[in-house]
Amino acid sequence: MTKDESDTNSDLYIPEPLHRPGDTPDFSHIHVRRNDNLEQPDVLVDSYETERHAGGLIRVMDMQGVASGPWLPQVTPDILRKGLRAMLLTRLMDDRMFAMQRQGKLSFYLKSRGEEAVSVAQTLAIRKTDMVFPTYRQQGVLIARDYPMKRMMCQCLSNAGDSSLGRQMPTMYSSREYGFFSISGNLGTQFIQSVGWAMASAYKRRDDLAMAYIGDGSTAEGDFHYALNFASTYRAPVVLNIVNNQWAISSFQGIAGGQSKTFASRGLGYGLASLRVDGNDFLAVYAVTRWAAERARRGGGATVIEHYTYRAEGHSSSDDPSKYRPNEEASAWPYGDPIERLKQHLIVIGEWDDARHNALVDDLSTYVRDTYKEAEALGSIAAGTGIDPKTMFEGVYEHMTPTLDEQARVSGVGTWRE
Amino acid sequence: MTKDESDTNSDLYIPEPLHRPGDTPDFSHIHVRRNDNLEQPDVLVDSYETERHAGGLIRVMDMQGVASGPWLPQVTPDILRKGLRAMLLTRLMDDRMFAMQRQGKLSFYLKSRGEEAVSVAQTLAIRKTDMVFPTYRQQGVLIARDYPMKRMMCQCLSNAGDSSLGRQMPTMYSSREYGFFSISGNLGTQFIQSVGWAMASAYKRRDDLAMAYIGDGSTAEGDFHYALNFASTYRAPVVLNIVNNQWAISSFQGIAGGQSKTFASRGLGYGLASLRVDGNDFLAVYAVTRWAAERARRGGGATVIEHYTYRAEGHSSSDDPSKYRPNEEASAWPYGDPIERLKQHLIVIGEWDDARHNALVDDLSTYVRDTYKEAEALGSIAAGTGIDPKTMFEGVYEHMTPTLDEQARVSGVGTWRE
Amino acid sequence: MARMNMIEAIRSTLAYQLQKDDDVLIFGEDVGYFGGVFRCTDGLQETYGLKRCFDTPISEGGIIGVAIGMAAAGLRPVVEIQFSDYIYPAYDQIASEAARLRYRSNGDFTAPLTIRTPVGGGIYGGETHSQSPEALFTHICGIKSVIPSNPYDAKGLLNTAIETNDPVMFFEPKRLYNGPFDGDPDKPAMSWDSSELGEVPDEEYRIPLGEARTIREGNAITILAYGTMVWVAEAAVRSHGIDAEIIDLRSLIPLDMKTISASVEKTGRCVVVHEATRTSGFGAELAALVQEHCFYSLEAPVQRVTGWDTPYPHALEWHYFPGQARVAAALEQVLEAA
Amino acid sequence: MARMNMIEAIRSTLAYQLQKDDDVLIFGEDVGYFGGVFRCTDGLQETYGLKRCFDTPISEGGIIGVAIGMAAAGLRPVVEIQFSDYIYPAYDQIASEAARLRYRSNGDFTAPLTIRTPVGGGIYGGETHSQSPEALFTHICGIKSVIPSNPYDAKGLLNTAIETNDPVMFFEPKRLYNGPFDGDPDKPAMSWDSSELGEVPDEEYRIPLGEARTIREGNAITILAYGTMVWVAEAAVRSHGIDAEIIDLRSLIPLDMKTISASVEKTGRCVVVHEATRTSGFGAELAALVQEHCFYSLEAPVQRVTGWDTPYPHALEWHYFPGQARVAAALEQVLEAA
Ligand SMILES: Cc1ncc(C[n+]2csc(CCOP(=O)(O)OP(=O)(O)O)c2C)c(N)n1
Ligand SMILES: Cc1ncc(C[n+]2csc(CCOP(=O)(O)OP(=O)(O)O)c2C)c(N)n1
Ligand SMILES: [Mg+2]
Ligand SMILES: [Mg+2]
Repeated sequence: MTKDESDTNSDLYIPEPLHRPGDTPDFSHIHVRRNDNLEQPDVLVDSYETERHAGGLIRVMDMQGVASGPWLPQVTPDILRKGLRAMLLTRLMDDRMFAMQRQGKLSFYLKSRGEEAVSVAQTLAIRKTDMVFPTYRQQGVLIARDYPMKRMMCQCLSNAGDSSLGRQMPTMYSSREYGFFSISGNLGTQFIQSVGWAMASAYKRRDDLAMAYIGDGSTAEGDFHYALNFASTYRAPVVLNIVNNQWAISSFQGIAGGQSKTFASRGLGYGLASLRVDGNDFLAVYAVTRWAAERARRGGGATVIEHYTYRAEGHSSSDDPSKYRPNEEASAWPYGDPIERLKQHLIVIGEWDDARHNALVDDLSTYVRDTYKEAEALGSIAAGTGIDPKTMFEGVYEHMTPTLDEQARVSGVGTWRE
Repeated sequence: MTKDESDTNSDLYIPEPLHRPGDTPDFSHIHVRRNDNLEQPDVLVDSYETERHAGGLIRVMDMQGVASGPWLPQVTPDILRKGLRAMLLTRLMDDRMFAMQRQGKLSFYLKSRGEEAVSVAQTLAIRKTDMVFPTYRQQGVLIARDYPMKRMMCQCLSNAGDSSLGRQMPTMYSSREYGFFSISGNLGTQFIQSVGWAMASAYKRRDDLAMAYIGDGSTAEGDFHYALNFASTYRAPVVLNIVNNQWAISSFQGIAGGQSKTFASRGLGYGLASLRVDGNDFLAVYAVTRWAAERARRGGGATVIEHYTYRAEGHSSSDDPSKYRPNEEASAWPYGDPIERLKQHLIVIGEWDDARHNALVDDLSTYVRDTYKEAEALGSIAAGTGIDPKTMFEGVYEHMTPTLDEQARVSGVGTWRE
Repeated sequence: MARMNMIEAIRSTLAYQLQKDDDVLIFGEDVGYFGGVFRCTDGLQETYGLKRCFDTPISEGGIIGVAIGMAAAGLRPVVEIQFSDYIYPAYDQIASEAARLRYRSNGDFTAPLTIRTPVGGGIYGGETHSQSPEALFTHICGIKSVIPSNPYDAKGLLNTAIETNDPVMFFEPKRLYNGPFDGDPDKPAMSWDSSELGEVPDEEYRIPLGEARTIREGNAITILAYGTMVWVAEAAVRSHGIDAEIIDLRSLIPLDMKTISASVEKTGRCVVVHEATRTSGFGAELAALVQEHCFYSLEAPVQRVTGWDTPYPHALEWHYFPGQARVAAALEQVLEAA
Repeated sequence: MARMNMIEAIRSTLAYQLQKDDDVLIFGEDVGYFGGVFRCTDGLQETYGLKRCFDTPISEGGIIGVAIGMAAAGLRPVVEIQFSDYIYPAYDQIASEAARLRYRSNGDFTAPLTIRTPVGGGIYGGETHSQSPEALFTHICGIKSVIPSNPYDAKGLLNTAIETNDPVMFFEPKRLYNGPFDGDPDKPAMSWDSSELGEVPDEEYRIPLGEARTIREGNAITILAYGTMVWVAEAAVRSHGIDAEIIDLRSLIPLDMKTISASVEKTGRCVVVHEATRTSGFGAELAALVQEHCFYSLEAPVQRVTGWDTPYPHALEWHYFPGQARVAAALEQVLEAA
């Protein structure tokens, strides 16, 4: 049945990214506009009226830091400064921990450079009682919620200060107290779980919502579909965030996104309000999050938000991005850096200046360095974790089982029997 | 954190169908129009231009059998009569087999009443070399392709004439020769497999496409998402059909569909051309299928088609629909019956009449009855299948394994060793 | 004291749990208005309301994912997977998530959910309505696996499962729903009225997970079985007049190794019976454990009587099903071995 | 004859298959331009073109689903699941579809596909980069399971796997990619240059599935192992001067029961070693089979040395990993038993 080439249009198509190593990054097809003339609709609007918001790009700040437009949020300079501080702290901690990983103190590390606005602005726009279902790139949530940094570092060091007893890889935090769901190494799984949490919240007639994250690449998992579908069916109070940072390890977003226009537009087919936002624009992320949270709390159900951003560094400490994309791609990204842009905005509105900024960076650097020292004093994979091997057998079930007790005995760590 | 009821909008929402037993079915909210003014776009149109087609309803025939509009297909009366015959044969076989199930000759049966136009019109609109990935409700495909009915019946009887050796439940046909992929009892799985088949076809530069089916309820499985996503990414030559027959056993389509407008609109978010068609309108189904098939063959990639129809009987021989929906709902369905409508159309265009129709029905009834007798003569679950127990151990792998050989020996059916 | 079939025992237990605890929610495919394809939730929506017992999309992964989120939030979901053959799309959520949430978060989050699902063949369901996938769950630490063989145990075990703070797989042998089944498909169906174990007290009781039930005492040989096979073994033993001790495991994880060891040490012989495919079935673990624990008491190798290593066939299902004849043959072989 | 590490052996085999057969396609997450997170497909896209080796969405179910469709259409897909810990979303497609397509259609459709996936711990990967899920596949009839322990076997087995007309799980012990590993994480890493089994002939050869390799002959005890544990067992035996026969199974399904039985009948003692969680692991099947086949030769119970019934922990991974000391202790215990 195979025909001559001339006879058929049939051929297997494999999409490819714009740039590969050796290419000069060129994003000139992206027209950076102040905003796409996207009005801010009523929070209870029919989902189908968000179609233009799903296809366009909601922005508040221009590249000079001037904020305007229908999505300009009501937010005090104090909150913006808190956001700036949390973003800086996230980046400084990332840098420190990555360096420590290179020195062998940690087995692994994973940065969020370039994406700090997503986690930080969103956290400041919701309540502390809202439960976040993060991926491994939302460390900014914990920092914005003032989670003790030392505990984060101890988790990464897998040492005696790790409240999860070194059971998980570095960066896989968990804190019910801080509304931060235990991170799973399996991509996507938490997206549908967040819907269950939200349904429970609604069932209990609480006002708390769930805030879920997924990467552009991970939207291809079944859990993404389950989440959008169940959220739609049961009108769950959840915000479903897609962080489109253009890359999934070495795969560009077109591998998961295919021929679709935007990831946000996926939400429309499920009858969910869907917004696409400049993820490097702190104010815009803040604004859309407020909108989605209010919609959810007022019974309007779930919103899908695509954060259009760029993963400015390698996937993780195990990755070498120069193998699959030009090193210059990050700096060529037309939507700039979220920290620089918020700093610029604060300066433009007269609430910040370079001197204060530099002083803050110095302060935070010292804080990160000192905190790291304190954390490392409690042990590390390299120097010995100080974690009691007996704990390995605990917590598989609520109560110790005879089988595990016997295995612990064989392993030499003792028994729980009296 | 639980608040007073007055204080919150939060509550768990559970969707419910329009009618339950005891209700009088009322579909007056459905406005049956001749057509939704949906033009027939060029087959290579950008998928986003099918938005209105995904939200509307493509129709060709009105309820009096008069055909018109931009989707009016070029199709000879001979083909229409062939379609009418295949639909009738499908229905008559269904009725016969269901009755035989009730008599205990078959362990199970599953009818397609009300949905015959979907499988039959689509089959006539594609080529024999196109591979169909059916659900259990596309028996019309085999019939429209002139698969020997006796073989179908033998499959259902699990007897010596069953080419799959009684391994599968009744109605789970398989025929590579007739381009009919082995049906899986696991819902949804074949949807993504069809994309793989289509990719293989494209890779081999064949012109054959894949034709996949899924029920409205089953769209909630991950495989649905995988299929749309991979089809989009690799522009696979596949037609992805959603048969929205309003019910999934006892669950109405709103359980899988949630707040979304249409199932077809799901396709848009993936960048796939998406059409919604009156599934009881033979001509319309034929027309959209031609369009999608041509699009696929010309390199335009996949199309999602929602067939808007109604499951006119119970889910299967194991079901009792009067437990969850009014018995009168089927006859109240505003889009009528596909066989009646095509018959009417043929009469309107002067190519058919009642006498010929009745003669045909008589003929086909006799044929079905006689064929069934022939088939039953080869055995049945009730009377003994005549299937050699030794075959149970064969075909798990290409070659017999020592383990299975040993198990066969223990079971008493013998061994393959010399 | 009421005579109940297993469906009624399960349904009344679910009703009790709904009644007792607002945090118990029941959901799954067709479980709401319709009451489930096996009727186990019949009437619960009507009595307890739309929000307590409702239908879900056909999305096993979604069902379990949502249940995990709810459970972590403090609810106690009891979900139904319509046939265990359809649980695989949810396998990741069960094995990677529900089973490990407590461990990986050091108890910060837990997943107290119960997954009810019918198992086993004998209803001409073919390869996709007959499977017994328990071994795929016993290999996953962090989850418990329970399988009752009668209405009395079903109630006691289900109450415990729902109240347990760990995720529990609750396998329901569908061939036992309406009556005990001795493996002979040609005999008229029995009802639970005929069995003592069909007597289900009205008051609520719990059976701890990890305690086997000795169905029948004996000295010549120990039979380890669960679910439908308990009744097949019982009939084989009865009709062949074998002095066998039959242990109904009831709970596979945790496993009552004490009762098993004591019996095998007494009898010196052991046969394991299950319906699932043989290779890497739970029978393998049982055989391994028995020879580890009781090697010096064993007078013959532990034998397994199981489904074959083929998909569950439709027409030949009684050739696949490990019936009385096969059980008896194995017993005799092991009894004769020296 | 080239010295190769296991990555190179795999890559060169894939290259050969691409070269030889137009119907072979390779795909998976990050396998295209980048060449795979473990570099097993490095350079293949460049050499054989975009269509022969390409990236997929992060959708393990989609990857296998597509592969089944392609295989049924006549191609011979070789897919990579980045870590075996991530194979669960594809479990339904593997267990319900790939494994049963031939059977249910009576050979009308088949699914000749190969699923490559790294297994095992020892790289501080924590619970989601360390698992050994082979037992979840050995329980599924219709699919074969293969696991090489060295570059030579990797090539021979992978050639056979790809050319086999049944679906094959090809498990790659990631700890062995770059060199043999004896279980001691404190020793400097070894390279395959140091091992005879790192010698990989240039010509193409096939190793039949179902033939074990006796790594070391001995008379006192039989060790059944596969993957990384072959090397750990070997080191334990060497350092403790034990006269053990070590059998590297290489293929779990089909299993070389002949070689196993012959050895255990000779030695009278048997220890089974694997890295996976103990309960219902493949060791259970091995122990069950050995006592079934060799009961009267056995002088002591078959013992299992395995990962514990906990998730694979990050910080304590060397407490989880069944190292030399544990293997040696079990060997001594079994040798002393009478
Ligand atoms: C189920 C599953 N499959 C594969 C992986 C391996 N993996 C880890 S991160 C990653 C890329 C994720 O990309 P994306 O979702 O875009 O998130 P990002 O890293 O960009 O934040 C992959 C493939 C995994 N962790 N889980
Ligand atoms: C994975 C899986 N889950 C559940 C079932 C049980 N089941 C069989 S048919 C059916 C309803 C399917 O409804 P729909 O997809 O709308 O198809 P229809 O029957 O209406 O044609 C269900 C739930 C199954 N076969 N497979
Ligand atoms: Mg990404
Ligand atoms: Mg339906």
